[in-house]
Parts: sequence; structure tokens; C-alpha cells
Amino acid sequence: MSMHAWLPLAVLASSLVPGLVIFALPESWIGLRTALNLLGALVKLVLVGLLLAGVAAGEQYGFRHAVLPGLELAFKADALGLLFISLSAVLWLFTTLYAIGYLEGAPHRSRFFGFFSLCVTATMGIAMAGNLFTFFVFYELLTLATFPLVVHRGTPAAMHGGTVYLAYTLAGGAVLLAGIVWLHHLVGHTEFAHGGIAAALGPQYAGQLRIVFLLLIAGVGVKAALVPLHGWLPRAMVAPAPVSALLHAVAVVKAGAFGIVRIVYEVYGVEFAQSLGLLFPLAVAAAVTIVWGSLRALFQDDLKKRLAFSTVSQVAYIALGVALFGPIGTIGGLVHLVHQGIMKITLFFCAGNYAETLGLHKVSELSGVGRRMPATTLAFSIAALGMMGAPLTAGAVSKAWLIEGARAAEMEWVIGVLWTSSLLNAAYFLPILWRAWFRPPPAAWPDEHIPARGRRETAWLLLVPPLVTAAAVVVAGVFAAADWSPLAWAKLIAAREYVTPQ
Amino acid sequence: MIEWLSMGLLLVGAGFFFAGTLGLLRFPDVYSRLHALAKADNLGLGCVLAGLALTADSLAAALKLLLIWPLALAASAAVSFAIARRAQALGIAPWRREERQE
Amino acid sequence: MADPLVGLVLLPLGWATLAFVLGPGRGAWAALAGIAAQAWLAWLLAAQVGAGGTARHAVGGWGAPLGIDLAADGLSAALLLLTQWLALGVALYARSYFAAGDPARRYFWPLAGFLLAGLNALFVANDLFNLYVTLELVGLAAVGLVAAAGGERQIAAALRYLFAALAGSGLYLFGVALVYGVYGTVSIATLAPLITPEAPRLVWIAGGLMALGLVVKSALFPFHFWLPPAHGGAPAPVSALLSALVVKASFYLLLRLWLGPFAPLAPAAAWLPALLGAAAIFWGSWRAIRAERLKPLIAWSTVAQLGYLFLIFPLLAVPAAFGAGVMQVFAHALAKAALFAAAGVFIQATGQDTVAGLAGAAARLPVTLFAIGLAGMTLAGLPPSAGFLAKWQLIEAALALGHWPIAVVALAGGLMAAVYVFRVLRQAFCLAPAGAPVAAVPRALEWTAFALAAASVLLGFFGVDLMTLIEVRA
Amino acid sequence: MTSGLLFALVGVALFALGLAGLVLIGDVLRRILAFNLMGSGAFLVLVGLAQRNGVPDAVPQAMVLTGIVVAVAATALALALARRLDAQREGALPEDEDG
Amino acid sequence: MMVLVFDGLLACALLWSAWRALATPRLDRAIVFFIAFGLLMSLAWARLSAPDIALAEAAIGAGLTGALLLDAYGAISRRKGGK
Amino acid sequence: MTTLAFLVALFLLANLVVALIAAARGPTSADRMLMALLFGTTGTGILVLLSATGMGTALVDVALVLALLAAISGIAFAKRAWQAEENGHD
Amino acid sequence: MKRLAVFCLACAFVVLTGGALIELGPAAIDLRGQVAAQLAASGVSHPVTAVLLNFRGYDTLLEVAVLLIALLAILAVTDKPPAAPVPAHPLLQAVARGATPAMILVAVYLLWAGAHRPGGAFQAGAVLAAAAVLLHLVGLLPGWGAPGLRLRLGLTAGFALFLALAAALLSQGALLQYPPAAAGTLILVIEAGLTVSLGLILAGLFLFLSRDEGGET
Amino acid sequence: MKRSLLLRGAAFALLWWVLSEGRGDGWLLGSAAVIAASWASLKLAPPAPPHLRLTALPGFLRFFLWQSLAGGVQVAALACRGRAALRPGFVELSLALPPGAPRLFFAGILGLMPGTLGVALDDARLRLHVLDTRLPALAEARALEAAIGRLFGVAP
Repeated sequence: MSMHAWLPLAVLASSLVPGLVIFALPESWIGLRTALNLLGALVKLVLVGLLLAGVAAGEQYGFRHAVLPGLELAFKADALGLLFISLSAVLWLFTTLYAIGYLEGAPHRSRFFGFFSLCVTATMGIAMAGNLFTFFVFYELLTLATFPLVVHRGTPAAMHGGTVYLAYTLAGGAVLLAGIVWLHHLVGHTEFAHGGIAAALGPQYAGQLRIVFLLLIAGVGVKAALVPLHGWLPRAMVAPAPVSALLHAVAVVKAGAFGIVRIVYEVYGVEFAQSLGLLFPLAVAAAVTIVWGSLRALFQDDLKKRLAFSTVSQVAYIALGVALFGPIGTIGGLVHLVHQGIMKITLFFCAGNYAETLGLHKVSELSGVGRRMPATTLAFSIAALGMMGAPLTAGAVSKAWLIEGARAAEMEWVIGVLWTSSLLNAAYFLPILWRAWFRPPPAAWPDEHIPARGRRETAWLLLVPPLVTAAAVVVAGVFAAADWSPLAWAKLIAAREYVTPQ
Repeated sequence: MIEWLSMGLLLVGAGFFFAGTLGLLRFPDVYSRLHALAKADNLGLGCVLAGLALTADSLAAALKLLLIWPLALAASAAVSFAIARRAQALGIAPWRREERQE
Repeated sequence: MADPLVGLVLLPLGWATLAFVLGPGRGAWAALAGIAAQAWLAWLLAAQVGAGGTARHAVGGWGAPLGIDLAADGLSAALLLLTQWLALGVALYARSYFAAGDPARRYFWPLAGFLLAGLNALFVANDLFNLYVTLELVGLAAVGLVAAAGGERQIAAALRYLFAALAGSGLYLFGVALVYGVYGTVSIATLAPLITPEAPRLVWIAGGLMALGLVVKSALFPFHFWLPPAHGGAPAPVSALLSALVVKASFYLLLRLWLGPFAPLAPAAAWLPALLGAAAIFWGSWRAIRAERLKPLIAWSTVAQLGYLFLIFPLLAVPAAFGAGVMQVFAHALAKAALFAAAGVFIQATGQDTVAGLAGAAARLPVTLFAIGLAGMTLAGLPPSAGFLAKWQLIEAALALGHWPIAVVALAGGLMAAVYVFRVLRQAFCLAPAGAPVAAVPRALEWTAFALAAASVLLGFFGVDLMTLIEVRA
Repeated sequence: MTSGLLFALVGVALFALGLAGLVLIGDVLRRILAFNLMGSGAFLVLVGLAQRNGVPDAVPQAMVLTGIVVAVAATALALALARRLDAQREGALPEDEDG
Repeated sequence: MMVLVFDGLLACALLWSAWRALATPRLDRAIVFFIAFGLLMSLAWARLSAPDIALAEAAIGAGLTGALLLDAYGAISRRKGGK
Repeated sequence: MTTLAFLVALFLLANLVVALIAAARGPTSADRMLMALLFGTTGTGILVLLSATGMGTALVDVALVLALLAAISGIAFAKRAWQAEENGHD
Repeated sequence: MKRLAVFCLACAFVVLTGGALIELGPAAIDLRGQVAAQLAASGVSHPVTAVLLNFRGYDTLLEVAVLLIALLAILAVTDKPPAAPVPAHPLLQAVARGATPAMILVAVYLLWAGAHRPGGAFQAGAVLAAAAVLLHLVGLLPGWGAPGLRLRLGLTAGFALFLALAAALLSQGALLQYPPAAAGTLILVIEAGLTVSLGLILAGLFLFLSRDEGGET
Repeated sequence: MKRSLLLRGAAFALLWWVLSEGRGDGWLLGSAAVIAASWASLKLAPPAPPHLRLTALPGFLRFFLWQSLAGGVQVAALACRGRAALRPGFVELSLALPPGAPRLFFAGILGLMPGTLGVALDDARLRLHVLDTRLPALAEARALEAAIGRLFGVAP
């Protein structure tokens, strides 16, 4: 087995092995656990870097293992996968740092970090899946590994949230499985390939392929939280903040969105999907989700719930970008995969900081928090502005490309949707910012566990990650034209998907 | 001659068996029925065995047939005694003719 | 042993006898040594079959139809392998499980030995009447193991089980009698070319009765009534053996006859077992979801999981269906043994058998909890477990033949399994009630349960090897 | 009609009788009897059907001997269980398994 | 003809005793019918030219099964009677 | 001779059946136990007669065993199973 | 209702199977010829014994295991030590005393006869067991409690001998493949061992179970 | 003791000869059987004082056969006449025979004799059931007692 086969496996192992070891560690071995966590995250970053360099140099990375005759676990590292891998690997490092600070002194930390690492492993698997079967394997693993994190606190609310989460995702998994087996039966394999694999079938299969598409999208749509399959997401917000941050900004919902991308581009092939008339319904579903999520977010007082509905809305941008036939929309969707990730994780980090430092959970309690926690609130503001699509932020870039894409695809109504969404974004974020910066603080905070000492507003492990990611939001927006920006990357991918590069 | 004797014994044996069955059918209580079985049937068996032994191939075979009889007798004696004793212990009264019929 | 085929039958008979003579303490060592040797023999046999095709042995040197032939094709070799290795795990578990004074321990080893001998003999038998004897061997040993626990519930369950087993084997024997009457032989190899679709009516009756008997013994709905009390009431190692192996034995036999000598008649009835299997999945899962106590929950889950095995009958035209059946046998055997083993750990730790009682214990027994989780993955058919591969093949076979309702049943059954599995897991994550006492449990118990569960998941990566082995057909 | 065929027919009837008894009867001892009748029926069919041309056949006879041993073993086990159950239960009715 | 009558009679006796063993209301009697059935079976085996089985059936039926059943019945009914 | 033996055997079988029915209809449990006695005698007789009709001398062995063991079930009945009659007439 | 349904089903089954039975033609294979042809090589001259211990000896081996299992299971569920037996009436005891030696003799005879005429280990064991049952019933032989080492050895000896011989014969090429010259002797040795063990096992089925709880005669 | 052993051994050897139908090839097993049977016999029924007198055996057998035939005929006759002919009842008899084998032998044989059936034997009292109380059952029982006394060489 060559280096080219080992590297993808090593990327998986760099979080799997520490995770398994952490499970076995006694609760009190904090130092070793922390070291393992960070070591895993750093090693993974290095490995991802190697992969990036290799792929950029035109190397092919892949690994295959047959589990049944005609059925293989396949891994490959391509540009699209690497986009997702890099995002996850980087954010994992920050989230780990954040989680170490957040969970200081909490019970069952070995269990928490163990499953946390498993989640990352599953996410890596999803990103590197070389066929739909492998994608599904890790997709289900992700469900299983996140469940213990959702119910981590063991309270009745956590139990309820976990149950709802499982009900949605397992049912979605079953539907997805049905679609995959069907596809496997029709095509004989489920490889991800440029231009898709379904197009090879004759026109007499069009009907079946439409049903399969519906099954597949419904399956991944659960995790991507497409309306009406989004019901689990707000309820899963009972999880600890790092979980909400990583999983509901990056891993889980992105896994769904990423699945939609893979299915449309590499299973059906965007041209073939368009010819079957599948993209338009997808666009409609995404549009409905965008508007509905934003509307619901407007009426949430619970901060994390408001963020969760915002996620519902924002993740659908990706699906929307994919559904806009044409390279520009694609670029918008793909770049939003990254941009939404860094923006939303910043927001969740900040929400976690408010809750952990001052016991603030509700929007209505945030009055004047900007004075008590200026750095956190600054990061929150940047990310929120990004979400609205304010200039110089990452959000502006993705929205701009999406609007262009819609115009190019001659779907002007989408532009309306995007503008409506932006307005609604503003409507649910601006009051928070206003309240945080300009309203007077209360006499006493509800539950202040970390006292302000000098210039330090909270534990530095909680503060650094949101600041870094907030900075990233700005950098991604300002340097969007650079060679190494997510945008450039998305262009590269789109160029490969559409035979005629722009 | 032996042939005829043997056949005769078989028929007599059958007759005793018949009598035993008749007794079983007609006798009024368990004790009397035990009489019928223990005596008539055993005698019937004895006759049949003797009849067959007469025509047996060898002396040993004949003795083997005759050997069955004491075994059956012992079994009958033991079982009828056991049943009668148990019946009596459980207080089953023997049937008695109604006095006025005499 | 020169011939692994024979050694696998003689060895357990030998050590079971020895274990009886030696008594429970030293008997355990005889048993462990014997099972380890069997595991090695099974491995040899699998290698031999994989390389050289079906292994045969003519007992007494006569050859069928006068004598009895033993034969192991890929399916037999695979099941033998499963049986020995699983038994090794359960034996290690049982050695730590039974306390010195436990009445269930007195005759556990000899009975388990005879049970294994019966199973092995069943898997290598190639003669209908010999199969009857092995069925009785397995049935009576299983009943004895259930009854040995000695409580009123267990005895009642054992009695119910015994009658079901006897009715089943009686039906089978009657079928064998008819077959002998029609063809004058009971050797499967000799019979196979003789039975045609134009066979006399009696052969159809015989086949039906044998199938019915085997279905009763493998607890297919609605003949499952005996299973939950028996498997739910027995001591954990016994439940593990019974649920994992014993019910599979009669299914194996059914499959063997269905694909072998009775193949010309089989298509006529293919949908009946599938319908009953679907009913079993729904009813068993439903009862498992509703169960209050842990071991009955697992036992009802067995009822449901056995249902999958019978879904394959209308699909056997596609090779994937056969693979699905075997894979499900493996997956369920390992997972169910792990679950019962884990349940035994909880019972020893908390002294109670309720699902609610898990709330406190699970946090303190993480290895066992993991075992339940992994085994649960297999039962619910979640990837990358062996149960998932079974489900995959089943659905694929169903779609290939256009029988999509079977695929729907398989998917729905998986979801229902997930419901009862996560009902248990969820309880484990609940906050522990204060002060619930948790007794210390031997490490060996936890880790054997975990090893079995891990095996059920890891097997999901080695499906190709298993499928290659069972390709070797007589 | 030969004896073999006749007794095979009797065997079929006995088997059906025993099976019906096993299904319908609740009493344990009676079910044991029913099971034995069922077994006897199967044995009769095995030997009777094989000897329907009137010539004795040693193979099914040997099988029936084996079968009788098994039936005795099963009967004794069932009786042991029934007695133990009765001793423990002392007349109480079985509670149905929650399962 | 004679043979047929004999076999027919034996067959009827077999079926009758089997039926009585299942249908007689009292259990002790049912057991006795069953013992009778066993002995009739041994006659049937004799008629089927299977003396080996007849021997086994006679030895088991007369010597073991009957005693086992009667003993079990006694133990169970005594317990019922004692209550 | 053979024919006669068979006829007698048939007659004994008829006797046995009638006696069985009679014993079955008797009022006490002991009447049923008479059946065991019947087999010790009539059953043995039938077996030896069948043996004489050319069905093999082995049937004599069967008869021997039957006669030898006939006592057991009777004794078991009397000693173990036979309780007080539960209702007078039955 | 259920009763009626089962009754109808049973009747239908009898009619169907009976009808099919009557119209059955001759069997495709007749083993009688093969049994007769190989009888000389089997070591015994009685075909049933030849089938039971040679041609299908494997079945017999497993069948003894079934009996042992039943015994083990019975042992596993009975834990009360046996009560002292209630002696029966001296008359019955006398009959038992007289009958037992005869039973032993008959048992050995049956064992010996098995080689050339009906009889064999199982019948012999059953007669031996019947003797034990009789002695127990009249109170001359106490019931058995948990078996000691000697009894355990006795119960398993026959089976162990059979098993060991079967395994040893593997060197001949196959399980239970008797060398034709020694077949008769080996079968007799096996049968002798089985007679003792089967007698003990069958007796055990009764003696381990039996509890004399106050019936008397 | 030695005499009993020899006698019983011889009896069992004869029995074996009868059972094996005179075949000579089974003596190895046969002698084992005879030894086992003798051992069991001595163990179960150790020889006790009133010994059977072989010389008296033929006479007793004649008596027994004759009485047994008479008993059979009597019962047959009664059976043919139905219950009208019966006068059943219990009769008590005090035994003159010494306790042990003779007495038990008597009680057992009595059931095969005309008109009588032993019902209960306690110490020296025997309760009989007779089919017809008018028949001389007691006298016949006394005759049997005498015959058994002769057989065992003891005074009744």
C-alpha cells in the first residue's frame, strides 16, 4: 500500500485513534486527554496540508476496500472533499480549544471528547468518501457519534432533543439507504465521478432515477435541515455549546449540504439532473427553507434557537447554489459552505461564551453585554454582519455570487428570495447587536461564573477561538480574490464540474 | 397325536381366556374381577404355552415357552395382591348380594 | 484429530462427558481447552473448504445411502466457524459469570458441551435422520440449560420450550418418515436428484411438515411464543448461546433443505415464510419496544431479527439473498450474544433486570455500554456493521427482483430496531439516581461482551471473505 | 393391503391425534402423553410405509429404535420439569410472560 | 383375510386407547390407557416383523415409562390433594 | 396348526379388546389397572401365538420380557399413583 | 372454536396424507439389498443390529448423548436429596428379589442375542433399568441424589467407551470404521458397555426423579 | 451358603441354556450373566433357614397344577353363570406356617388357587377375599398350607 493510499486513512486515524484512547482514559487524566486532543487536531492539520499540497501538485489519493462482492468502501481526496476537510480540520482545532475551556470541571469529559473525535472522524469520512456507499457509512456513523453529545447533559430536555434528533436522522438514513441501494442496483456501483454516473443509463430509467433522486435528497436533506425536515435542529440546541458550534455549524448540517453537492454533481451530473428537471424543485425547496428559517428565527428569544433557525436558512443557500444551473451559482453555493461555517461557528462560540460566563441564554437578557464582554460581542457582531451580507465580510462574497448565479440561470425570483432573506437576517440580528452595544447592562448578571478580572472578560480558551474565526470572516471577505481564498477554490471545483470553464 | 393334543390345548386355553374376559365383564367388583384375571387368564396362558411347547423345535425352546408361565404367574400374584391390598386399604368395600334377594 | 469435520463433533462430546465426570470447577477448564481446540479446528476446516471445496467424511466407510455421510460446504464451514468462536467468547464469559454456588452452574459445562456437539453435528450432517437426532440433541440440551437456572419462571419457560421443540422435531421426523417411505433413503445427497416437481403428493406433504417443524423450532411468528420466556429467563450465558446459535441451527437446516433436495418444490411456498417473517419483525420489534425488562426486550428482539432470515426465501433466485441470510445469521449471533452478555453484566451489577434500572449503572460500566451500543448498531443495521451488510444485500436482492415491499419491511424493521436499541442507550445516558448501588463486576464479563459486539461490527469489513467462503456449495 | 400400509395409516392418524392433543391440551402430563402418541405415529409410518410391500426393512427399524430412546429421554425430561414446576408453583396458575 | 381382521382390530384398539389416553377426564386413567397403548404398540411392532422394536417398546413401556408417568402423577396429585 | 394358532391369537386379541373396554368402563381406578394384568397374560399369549405362526422365535423373547416386567406398572400404580377415589362413584 | 378448527385440520391431514400413502408406488431405492449384501462384513448377523451399530452407528452414538443430556437436565432441575424409600409389602419385595436375578439374566441374554437375532444393548439396558425400578418401587433400592464420582463414571462409561473406540477407529480411515475381522468383537464390547451405562441412565431417569412421598402398599 | 450358591448358580445356568435355546457359543457371556445373577440373588435374598426341598418339588407341582386347574375351571363356571352365583366376602385366616419365605409363598400362591385371593397379610393373619363364601375355601387354603409346609420341610 503506497503513501497515496495511506494518507486518507491517516487523516481518518488522526482523530479516530485519539478518540478511542480517550474513551479508555480515566476521567481525572486531564493533561493526557488534552494533549491527545490537541495532538490529534494538529496532526490532522499537517496531514491535510500534505494532502492539499499533493492534490495541488496533481497527485491522486485514494484507498479502496471491498466489504461485499461489488461493494467497496472507497476514499479519495479531491478538491471538493478537501474544501470540506480543510474547513473541518481547522475548525476542529479551534473547537477543541474552546471545548477544553468550556467543559472545564464538567463530568464525563472522556466520553465527550471521545465522541467528539469520532464525529470529526465521521466528517472526514464523509468528505473523503469516494462513492455514495462510503458516504452513507460515515453519514450514519456521524448520526451515532453525535447522539451521545446531544444527550450529554442527561437532562430530560437533552433526552428529548436527542430522541427527536435520532428519529429524524435515522429515518433520513433509512430513506437515503433505500435510494442508494436502488441506485446501486440500477447502475451497479455508486462511484462519485465527474459528470455523474446516472447519465449512462438509458432514458427508460428516467422515472426511477427521479424517485431515487427524491429519496437521496430527502435522506441527506434531513441533516441539511431542509424544510420540512429541519425539526430536529432547534431541539438539538440543548447540547453543550462546542457541540452546537462544530456540529451544527460544520459537521452535521454541512454533511447534508455536502451530500447534496455530491449527489447533484458527481452522482447525477448537473447537466443530467437539469435534463431530468430535478434542479428546479430543489431550488424551490431551498428557497422555501431560506425564507421559512429566517422567519422562524425572527421569533426566537432563546439565542441558540435563533441561531439554529438561522442555520436552517443559511445552509439552504448551499443547496440553492447547487440548484442554480450554471457555474456561478455553483461557486456561490460552494463558497458558502465554507463561509457559513466560519460565520456560524463564531456565533455559536459567542453564544456559548455568554451562557458560560454570565449565564445568558436569551436574546432579551443580552442588554449591555457589549460593555461587559466587548471582544466576544465584537466577534459576534462581525459574524452577524457577515450573515446579513454586509460588505467586506465573507457573507457578502457568497451572496454576491449567488445573485449572479441566479441571474445567469435566469431565475430572477431567486434574487428576490435572497434579498428577502438578507432583510430578515438583518431583522433578527440587528436587534441583538443594538441591545448588546447600546442598552444599559442590568445590575447583576443572571449567573456569573467567570468574574471579570482586569481586561480579561472570560477564560482565554473561550475567547481566542471566536476572535480567530471572526477574523477569518473578514479575511475571507476582503481577500476573496486571492489565490488561496475559499472563493478561488470554489472556482476551481466549479471549473471541473462544468466542462467549459469560465 | 402331539399335533392334536397341542391344538386341543390351544383351544382350551382360548376357552379359559374367554372365561376370564367374561368374568371381567360380569363380575361386580374389583376383587372378583381380580379373581377372574388371576385364575382364568393364567390358566389360559398356561394351556396355550403348553400347547405351543409341545410342537416346539427343541427342548430348550419348549422350556423357554414354559418359562414364561411362572413369570406371568408371579407377576399376576404380585399385582393382584398389591391391587387388592391397596383397594382394601383405601376402603373399597366388596360387593355384597342384597340380603332380601336370598 | 485428523479430520476437522469429525473432530468438531467428537471433541465437544468428549469434553462434555469429561466435564460431567469432573464436576463444575475442573470441568470448566476441560471445556475451555476443548472449545479452543474446536475453534482452531473450525479455522482449519474453513481454510480447507475455502481451498479445496466441500469436505466429506463417510462414517464407517460405508457411504450413503447405506451409511451416514458427513459433509461441510462453505455454509457449514462458516457456521461452524461462527459457532466455535462465539462459544469461545461465551465460555470465557460463563466461567466468570457463574458464582461458585450457583445451581445453574452445576451442569452448565456438560450441557453446553453436548449443545455444541449437537450444533456441530447438525452443521455437518448430510442425512435427514441423522439431522433429526442432532435436532433433538440441540433441543434437549437447550431446554436443560434453560431449566438449570431453577426458578419457577425458568422451569415454566423450559417446559414450554420443550414442548415446542418436541412438536417441531416430531413434525420433522414425520416428514422424514414419509420421505423414507417414498424414496427409500434419507441421505440428502442421494435424495437431491430424485426429487422433482412431479414428485408424489406425499413428498410435498413431507416437505411441508418438515418445514413447519423447523419453523416452529426457529421461532418464526406465530410460533415464537416459547422463545421470549425461555431466552429472557435463562442465565445470561445460556441466553447468549440460545439466541445466537440454537435458533439459527433450525434455520440453517431449513435453508439447507430448501436450497438442496427440496429446491424443486420450494418456489411454491416461498412467500409464506417471508410474510410470517415480516409479521415477526413488526410484532417482535413492537414487543421489544414495549418491554419493561432488559432480557425479555433482547429476547423479543431475537423474534424480530429472526424475521429477517425468513424474508430471503422469495429472493433466493438472486445470490445476494443467500448472502443476506448468512450475513444476518452472523450479525445477529454475535450481536445478540453480546447483548445478553452485557445484560448479564447489568444484572450482576444492579441486581435487577429492568430497562429503567440502567440509568445509574451505565455511566459506571462504560465498556458494557459500548458493547450494547455496538451490538445495537448491528441489530438496527447501521453501517458499517455486519447487520448493515445483511440489510444491504437483502434490499438489493429485493429490488433486483422487483419485490420492493420486502425492502420496505427491512428498512422499517431497522428503524424499529433502532427505537428499542436507543431506548436502552438513552436510559444509559440519563442522570443516575442518587445512591443506586452498583456491585463490582468481573472485568472478563465486560470485555467478552465488548469483544463479541466489536466482532459483530468489524465483521462488516470482512463481508467479502465470508461471501467467498459460502460460495463453496455442495 | 399389507400390514405395513395399514399400520402406516394408523400412524398418520396417531400423529394427527397427538399433534392435535399437543396443541389443544393445557395439562402438562397429558401433553406428554400426546407427544408420545405423536412419536409413535411417526415411528409407525416410518416402518410401516417402508414395509408396504410386506418385506421387513432393517434400516427404518433401527431408526425407530433410536427414535424411541430419544422419546424416552424427552418424556423423562418433561416429567422432571413438570414435577419441579408443580413443586414450586403449588397450584398457582402461570403468569404470562411480559416478554 | 384373517390377517387383515387381526391387524384391523389391533389398529382400532390402538386408536381407541390413544384417544382415551387424551380424552379421559381423569389423569390416572389416561396414563393407564397410555400404558395399554404402549403394550398394544408392541403387538403392532410384532405384526410388522419388527421384534427389536417390540422388545424395546415392551421393556420401556412396561418397565419405565409407565412407572415414570404413574410416579409423576402420584407426586403431583398428592400435592394437590394435600392442599 | 399355524392357522389355528393365528385364529387363537385373533380370538385372544378380540378378548383383549373387549376386556380393555370392560376394564375401561369399570368404576374404580383399580379396574383400569387390571389392564396391566391383562397384558401380562393375554398380551403374552398373543405374542407367543404369533411367534408360532412363523413370525420368528424372537417374539417369544418379547413375551418373556413382557411377562417379566408386567408387574412393574401394576406395583407402581398401587404404590405411587393410586390415591383415594376422589368421588365415590368414579 | 379452536377445538373444532384443529379437529377439522387433523381430519383433513389424515385424509390427505392417508390418500397419498395408499396411492404410493414402490420406492426408488431399496436398502434391503445393500444391508443384506454388507451384512457379512458388518460383524453381526442380525440386520437391525448391523444397521444400529455399524452402518448407522453414528446415529446411535448421538442417541446415547441425547439420553445423557436428558439425564443431565433432570439432574440440573432436581436438587432435593432423596427420601428413604418406603418399603413395600414383604410379598412384593419377595417377588422383586426373585425377579431381579432373572431380569439380569434376561438382560445379558438380550445383549448376547443382539448379534444374531432381535435384542441388543438398548433392550438389555431397559430390562436392567426395569429391574432397578422394580427394586426401588418395593423399597429395596434407595432413590439417587446428586451422583458421586463412581455413579458418574458408571453413567458415562459406556458412552465414553463408544466415543473412544469411534475416535480410535479414525485411524482406520473413518469414524467407526471397524476392521472387518474385529467388527463382531468390537460391537459386542461397545454393546456391553452401553448396556451397563444405558441401564444406569434409564434407571437414573426414574431414580433421580422418584420421591417416595408417603404412598404405601 | 455354598449349597445355595451352587443350587442357584445351577438354576441360572439352566435358565441361560433355556434362554439361549441351547446354543453353545454364548457361554462366555452366559457365565458372566450367571455369576451376576447369582450375586444379585444372594445379595437380595440371602439364603434363610427353611430351605426348599427339591425332592418335594414334583409333588408340590402336581398339587399346584391340579389346584390351579380347579381354580380356573371354578372361575370360568362362575363367570358363565354371572353375578347371580357369587357370594363374595372377606374371610380371615390365621397362619400356621412360619414367617418368611413359606408364608409369603403361601400368600402369593393363594391368589392362583380356587376361590381365594389374598388381600392383607399382617403377622400371622391373612385376610382373604373369596368369591363364594359357601365354598370350602378355608379347607383348601389349609391344604395348600400343608403342601407348602411339605415343600419347605416345615410343619404347618
